[in-house]
Amino acid sequence: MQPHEVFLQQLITGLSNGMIIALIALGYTMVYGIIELINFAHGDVFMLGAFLALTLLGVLGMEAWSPTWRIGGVAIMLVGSALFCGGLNWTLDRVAYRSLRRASKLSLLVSAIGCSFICTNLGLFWGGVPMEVFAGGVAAAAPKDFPQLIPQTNLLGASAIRITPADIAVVVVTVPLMIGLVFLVNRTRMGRAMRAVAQDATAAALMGIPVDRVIGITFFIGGALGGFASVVYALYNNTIGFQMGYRAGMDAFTAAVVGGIGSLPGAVLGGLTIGLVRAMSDQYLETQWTNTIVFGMLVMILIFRPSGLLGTTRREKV
Amino acid sequence: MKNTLPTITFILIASLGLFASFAATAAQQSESSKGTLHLVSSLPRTGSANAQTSTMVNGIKLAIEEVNGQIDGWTITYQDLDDASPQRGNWDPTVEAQNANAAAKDRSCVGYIGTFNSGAAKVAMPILNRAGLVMVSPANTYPGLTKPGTGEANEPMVYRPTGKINYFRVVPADDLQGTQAANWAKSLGAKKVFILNDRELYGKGIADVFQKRAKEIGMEVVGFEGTDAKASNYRPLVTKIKAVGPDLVYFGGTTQSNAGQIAKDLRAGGYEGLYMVPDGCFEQAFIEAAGDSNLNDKTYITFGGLPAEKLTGRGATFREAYHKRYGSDPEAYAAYGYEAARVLLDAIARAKTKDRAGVLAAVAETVDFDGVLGKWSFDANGDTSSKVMSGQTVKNGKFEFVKVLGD
Amino acid sequence: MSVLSAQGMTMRFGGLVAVQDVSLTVQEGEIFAVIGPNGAGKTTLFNAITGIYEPTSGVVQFSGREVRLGWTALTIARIALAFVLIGCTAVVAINVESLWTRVINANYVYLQPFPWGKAAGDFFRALAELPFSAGIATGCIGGCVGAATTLILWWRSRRTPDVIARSGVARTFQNIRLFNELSLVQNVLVGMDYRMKAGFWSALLRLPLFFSERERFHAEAEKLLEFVGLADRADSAAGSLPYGYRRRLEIARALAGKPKLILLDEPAAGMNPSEVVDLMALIRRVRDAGTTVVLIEHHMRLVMGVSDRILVLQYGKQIAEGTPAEIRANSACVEAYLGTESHG
Amino acid sequence: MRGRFGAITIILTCAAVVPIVDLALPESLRISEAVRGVFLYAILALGLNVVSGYAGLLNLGIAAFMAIGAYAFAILTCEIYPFQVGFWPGILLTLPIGALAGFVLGAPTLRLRGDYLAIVTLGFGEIVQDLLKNLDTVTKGTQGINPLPSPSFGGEAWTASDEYKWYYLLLAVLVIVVLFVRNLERSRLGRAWFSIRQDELASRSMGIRVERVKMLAFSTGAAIAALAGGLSASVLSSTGEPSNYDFQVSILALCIVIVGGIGGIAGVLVGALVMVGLNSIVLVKAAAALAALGIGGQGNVLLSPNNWKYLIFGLALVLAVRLKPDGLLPPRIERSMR
Repeated sequence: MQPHEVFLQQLITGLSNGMIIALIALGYTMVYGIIELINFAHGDVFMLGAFLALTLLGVLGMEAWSPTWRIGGVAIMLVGSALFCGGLNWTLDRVAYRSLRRASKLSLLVSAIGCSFICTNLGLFWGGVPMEVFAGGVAAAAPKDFPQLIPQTNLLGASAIRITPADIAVVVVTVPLMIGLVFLVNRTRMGRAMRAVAQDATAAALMGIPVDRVIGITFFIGGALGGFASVVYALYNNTIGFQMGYRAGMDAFTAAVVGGIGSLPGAVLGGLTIGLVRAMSDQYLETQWTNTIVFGMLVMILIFRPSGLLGTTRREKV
Repeated sequence: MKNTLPTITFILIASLGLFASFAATAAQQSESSKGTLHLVSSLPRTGSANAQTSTMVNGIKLAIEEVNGQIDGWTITYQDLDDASPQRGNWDPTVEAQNANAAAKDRSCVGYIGTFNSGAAKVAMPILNRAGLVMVSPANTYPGLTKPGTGEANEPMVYRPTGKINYFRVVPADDLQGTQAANWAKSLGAKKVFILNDRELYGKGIADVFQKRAKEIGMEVVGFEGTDAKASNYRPLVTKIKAVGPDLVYFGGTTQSNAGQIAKDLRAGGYEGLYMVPDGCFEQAFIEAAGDSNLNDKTYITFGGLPAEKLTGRGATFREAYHKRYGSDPEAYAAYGYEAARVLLDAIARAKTKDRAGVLAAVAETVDFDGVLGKWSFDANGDTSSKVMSGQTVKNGKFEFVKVLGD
Repeated sequence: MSVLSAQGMTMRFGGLVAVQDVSLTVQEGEIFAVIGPNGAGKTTLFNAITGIYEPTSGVVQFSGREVRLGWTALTIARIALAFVLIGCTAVVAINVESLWTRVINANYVYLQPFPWGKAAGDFFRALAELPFSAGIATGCIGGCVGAATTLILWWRSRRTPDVIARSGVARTFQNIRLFNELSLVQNVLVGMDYRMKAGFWSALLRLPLFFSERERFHAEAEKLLEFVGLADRADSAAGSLPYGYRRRLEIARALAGKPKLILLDEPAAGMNPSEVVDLMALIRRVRDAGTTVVLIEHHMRLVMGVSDRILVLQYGKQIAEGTPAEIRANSACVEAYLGTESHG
Repeated sequence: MRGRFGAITIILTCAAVVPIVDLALPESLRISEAVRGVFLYAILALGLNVVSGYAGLLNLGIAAFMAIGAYAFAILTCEIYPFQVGFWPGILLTLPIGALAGFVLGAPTLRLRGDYLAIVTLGFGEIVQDLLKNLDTVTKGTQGINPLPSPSFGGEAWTASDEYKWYYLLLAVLVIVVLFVRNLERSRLGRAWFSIRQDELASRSMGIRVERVKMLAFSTGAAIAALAGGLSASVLSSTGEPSNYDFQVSILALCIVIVGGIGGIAGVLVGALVMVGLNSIVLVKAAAALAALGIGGQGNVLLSPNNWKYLIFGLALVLAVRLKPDGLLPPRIERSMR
């Protein structure tokens, strides 16, 4: 490979990875925007979404389907995981967070951490389901192979640069979702209600907005994004495991912060930035220093822009 | 203040009470004519290593069941201790020290099977050494635990405060496996190798040995990188690997540190060369995690000992018994666990006095042991004399024995 | 002499101009009031004066001096120090493995005494032999990053509320901001904090200074609470105070730093008539004790009753300034403000 | 004013008699060794309490400072390095080293708004592990550094088996830390911490130099965490590996502080007892007891008690904050401050 080909390839890889991170980050940033909670369970909800997708795949026997049918299968998984993760996230809010609205933010955080542990454990149990896709459930904790429904062959033929259908799938799923989300938040009644609750929940309640419902719906949408992301992630990486939520969640949260937490375009920009920085650092420095580089970048960005790249400085009402 | 005191008192009493009830049940022991000899294992049972340790414990239990829990009229009891804690999800030095101390204090305990992680062994070894309790590890491969001059300047004396050897292992150390792996890589025709390691004690150690040997025998090492076991994929790294064009990628690591994902990404990224991994990946879970199509024909796995289906005699019996008992073929770790337990049981049977000192002496005298890993003895350092290493490949989603590695 | 002088104050938030070209001068010993309808920009003006906002343009001077950390030799020394320290740290950090090998591993033989002198020599030799990229270049880049960071952090803290408060300007807030979980005395003591000398070590080790100071300031705080009429509740939590008392506690907290100038933001809001009368007396007492008072207020009886001079704002612009009598006679003001107020 | 000190005294006195009671019990019922872990976590959580409880700065990377303390202690004292300063100087040096690390992280980032700081500390927690792994010439990578010295008062050096000596040493350190933290809490500085936690802008407007006060909290917390790290390494005579100081440790410390009652020393002590007790006493013994009874089969993931530990721990957290949102022993600051 020529140096410029290597660079281009890293660009493609970085963007694909960045898109997935961005999709998870959107879920974080939405929930954070509305109740200022770092939803630690988000990464684990995402993980459970991937397990559901694999279960659907196994139950419906999608591996045997023809390539065109497989696209339908992917759609089923996307919808299924999104509904499931959305519902799960909504349930977490209903059961574990709603009663703590008035308590300190830290209590809420601990509740989220608790939920994260519970979800992780559920993932472990799920991995033990005696199904063929889970390797018969013999080693519940082991990482699970996610079959390549979208092939990883090179669309550019024999070229040294590879663009695979999986890369394309990431873009095809992610970009419309992002656009749809921006539309939802900026153009619809529901979106207006969300923004109102985010700014001032008490005032919104006085204006007749059903605050708890709006928050619940935000959790649902955030979770659903995580669900979509989980399928995209699984199709791209082809491995899932019950502990994958932590790193994915951490990357995504860093992305949300880099972009400016609470800002939807910021989350996308942050995700792409992190994906690219990771790829470039892997290539031109050493892999073992990549995390350090990402962290250094985070600190530098926050020194120069304390509210993230696209975040707005919130003026305190005095 | 008024409602503080009851709260504290309640919490104190409740936690003590809970604890006491559990401890009381744990203390139940069965009676027998001559008495009880207790074995414990200390392995990480919570979290990511659970898959391997489960098969190990299966192996240990099988070994004890085979003697019906009785030797010379002594009852053999066994306890499966967890050296991981839920908040860590991995081995926890505090818990390992607790396990070791508990075993050391329990006078009926005559054997300690463990640890899984070499790091945990470093914590447990001095404690057990002072207690004179024999420790047999089914999995530690860090050379410095037993072999002078391979680790830090103070190793291994530092693990033997009494000067006596009480630590034995049934698996060959990294120095042997890494060297053999490099030799094999060369005989497979590799000229340029790219070496990865998971930056863990086991993976880094074996990758270092591989690198040293590879250079000695004239292969070109085009890259040496530490990976992040928690990463979601390694695509950027694969591009980097492809750019320098090696014929073989060696990964020092385990299934848990993402060997499967690396295999996948190598193929997805268009790398077409060979891929070699050590025995940390010699388990079906590796093939399942990687997807067989990514491994078939181009993946090589080294293993200290012979694989189950090549075993004859003792090993063949083990394979059948295991299959009958658990419904699946034993994996590498099951064999190690079984072997460790059997060494101890064998020593108990031979021991002149059925106590710690007797068992320790008997273990140290293990010679020409007819085990599932071959016929071997413990050398003066407590290492297995077995130098048999086997090479495997993957065909049609199954491991397939290729050859016995040797110099 | 003017205690406070703000000239040409403009405060813009995005497209919105909250305060436009407002100037005011407050003389020592005065009670100065700023009035205007809701949204006229009074609180914004206060915030700009006390450093919570950085005014878009305009100059604020207290006692003829602009309160803003300036370029002193110390600042420059700090930035230079950051450059050197972080630069050196960067060089050592980047090369830590090679330096360690060369200095420690090469010289230390297990359990033999360590040749410190030779190791130190090796350290400097190894540093000197570093290649340009790992040595000087890394040092310069690291140093520049460090210096830039220090500069930015310093720049942002040049005119923060604490800098202004420490120069003797105290304030209260429109939406009372007491420390609800602290007791009344503690609230006042927070206001005294910057006058205290006992630091970390005297607190940690309970040095004599800690005790003497604690005694002194506690006594003073209790006296202040007495001054505002809250002495009997000194040890209850501020959050448990009735509304009317909270304003007083805020005033006591503001006075605790012995300020030359105190800014009161709507001190009479939510008070009943008799409380307002008490408040007027309190404000006068504050002034008589030697503190200049600037207040924002809607309550006309209070404003007209205590103020020496009044500034009227409307839509962010100043429309009049003068004594209460002059303002009362100014038809524009009556129309803009007093007129509507009389209905409400 | 007296009240909370009463609570603290009761807890610490109870802790002091545990080994004596222990001696009267049969071997399998003794818990003093496990309680030692409670002490270490209590010290760590007291450090975190200064940062997150008093000053209200959410720190998700306190374990990183623990790691720094452990490795600093190890490098300064282990016989494979030339320094070998001995146990006491080594332990005392962890304090300034931890504080310095806190300063280095805090100086550029303490101005960040709450949750931005949280993610920076979370990242720092990961980075320190990476650094310790990557710089293996210095830190021995994942090998861990051993053996580490233990204190000796004239006689022979202690070993891990001298459990009662260790028990009282750790208890003594805990008492000293409690005293020092209490001294800080009830001082000008503690007042400033509480004030910025409640209303940063108001305290700033009262002339509190928020950055400096936050920095003191951050460094103090880091120093105490480093002390906990040094002590835990010394007890084990090994640093373990870098990932022994990962996010999970930080989270446990945070849960201790919040479940116990954020901002109060008594709360932290109770929190440590409950959380670590649940984790390393109740769950461990329960799993062992079930295994001894023959429960815990093969094949099915649900049957092994070990597989339930995360779930139980998580449920405990959710229930704890649900039932007691302000913690088990919420401090009443207006009384405790004096």
